[in-house]
Amino acid sequence: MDDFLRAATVFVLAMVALGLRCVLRGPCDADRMMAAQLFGSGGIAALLLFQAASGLKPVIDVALTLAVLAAFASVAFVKAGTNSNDAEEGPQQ
Amino acid sequence: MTTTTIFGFCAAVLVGLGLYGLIVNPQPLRKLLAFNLMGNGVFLICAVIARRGAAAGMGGDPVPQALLITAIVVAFAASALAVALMLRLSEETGACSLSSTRGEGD
Amino acid sequence: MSIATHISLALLLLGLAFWTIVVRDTFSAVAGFIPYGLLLTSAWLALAAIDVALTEAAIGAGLTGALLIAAASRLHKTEIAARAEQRGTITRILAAILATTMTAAIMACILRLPDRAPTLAPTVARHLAQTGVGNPITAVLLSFRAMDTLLEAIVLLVGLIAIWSLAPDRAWGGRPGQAQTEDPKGPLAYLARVLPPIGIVIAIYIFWVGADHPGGKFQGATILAAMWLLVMMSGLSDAPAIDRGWLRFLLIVGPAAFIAVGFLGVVVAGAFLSYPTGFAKLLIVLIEAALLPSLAVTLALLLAGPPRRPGRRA
Amino acid sequence: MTAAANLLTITAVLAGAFFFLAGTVGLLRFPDTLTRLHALTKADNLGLGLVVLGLLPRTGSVVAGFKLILVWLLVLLASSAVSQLIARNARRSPP
Repeated sequence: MDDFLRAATVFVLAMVALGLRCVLRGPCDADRMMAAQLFGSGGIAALLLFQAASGLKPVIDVALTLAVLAAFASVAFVKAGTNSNDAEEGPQQ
Repeated sequence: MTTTTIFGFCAAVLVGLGLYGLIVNPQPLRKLLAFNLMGNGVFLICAVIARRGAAAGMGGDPVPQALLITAIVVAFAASALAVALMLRLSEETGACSLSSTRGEGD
Repeated sequence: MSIATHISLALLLLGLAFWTIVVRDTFSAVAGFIPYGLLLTSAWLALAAIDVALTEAAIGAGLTGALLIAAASRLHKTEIAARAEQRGTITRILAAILATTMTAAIMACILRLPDRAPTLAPTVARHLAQTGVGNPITAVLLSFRAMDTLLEAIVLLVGLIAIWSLAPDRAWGGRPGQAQTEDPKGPLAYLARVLPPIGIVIAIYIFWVGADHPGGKFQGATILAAMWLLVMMSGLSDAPAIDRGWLRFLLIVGPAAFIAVGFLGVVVAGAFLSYPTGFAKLLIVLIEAALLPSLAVTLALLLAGPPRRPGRRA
Repeated sequence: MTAAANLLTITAVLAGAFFFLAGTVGLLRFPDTLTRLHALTKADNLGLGLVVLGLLPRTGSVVAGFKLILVWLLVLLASSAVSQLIARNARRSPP
């Protein structure tokens, strides 16, 4: 059973890596930001599978922390983008 | 091939990559990324040493692990300061560059 | 099989690190740095450093990613000019040789580490009972090496003062960042209303279990800081002006309580930061509880940057 | 009972892995940003949900199971809000 879970971990990691390769190359910055999203779901899944295989209880807390902060970097990206656009349209001072 | 050797080698390559990036990339933000990679390499070596010191029912030596927590937080503060300096520089000169001729020219 | 997981993890980590170094576009490099932080979290787990993994999950994957992404977006315009300064081939080759030598030297050192690794774990285990806490990392951070943690809290504060000192004169005492205008019914405002209550509960939980299980003030404070920043970014509540009294109070309450307990140790137990017998756990919890809001506010303001607009509306 | 739990774990984790595969195929094959975003957020979150479902019988305590479900709900919340924001950003500034 543990071997099955470890195999699943490696498989999910491989899928995430493949997706990552594609997303990071992506034509625009929005594509690249998807890398953080991809890891938000795929990375956490790999972490949970890894935890189930190795039996470390507090790993769930790590996953919880990652899940709470999953949106944070992307929100910073969107805000930085809109703010610099605003600045170009008209100075605020 | 044990786990500690794998991550020890991984850390060595991280330090090398960081050093290369620090020298080759001209933009300060890229240098900051490279410096963070180097720092992470050093942290990883510290964690490898902690892991090798597993004893008394603990997964690793707690002293280097506690130092790592401190180190990660301080590295974040240093990065924040570096970013603030870069943004201020670009506000002031319209460019963000370490080369002196450029800053004076603009 | 476990080794295979670790090797694939290390390879993916190195692949992302390589990407952040060699790719031309700065934004792509930073976008690669966020998943890199998440993978590093797994690396700490593989090395059985769960407390470190929690810190990395909160700081490396959360705050640092947001910091760098925002910087990359705002420095986008200056990037084209900087590209002209690309280093020549000879520099690149020399740098590659230097980096390879460095890597080889470290690898050799890793292979030659002594077989009986030196460790302080038994010493920590022997003295753990005296501190009253069950998590050895917390015991090291707040009892055995409390001086380091005190200095760290002060370093963070000094870092914040350094960032504030970059403010232009007219903005001194004002609010950091730009005024946020966001649709109060949009998805971001929704997220900023739903997530922080849950996040605050999780942050306090992580802080509380830190006495006996992996967790603690740094991780909890980082989550609190992120939640506050989320509310600021959504425009639901503006960033505070940095000359507010309550803000200054929150910033120093943690280090001040820490130093006060240190001097209490001089009087009661005969040395700076030594705890009187039987009161260790109480004092540790006291220091942690005072540090939590200080660290949260410091981390949030470190990310918010120097003040850029006047605080008080005339 | 253990056999049934193991069967659930294997089935659900395999199904979850399939959806991660589907999400990655979507990322590789779809032509533009918005469709890729769609593939990523839909399929991968379903995959994570199935993995969480599969791991539930192995958690051993109710609190741990509750935390697992909370992880999934938080990721759902984050990715639904963020995918909207990224999509708006992508429409405002085409490549």
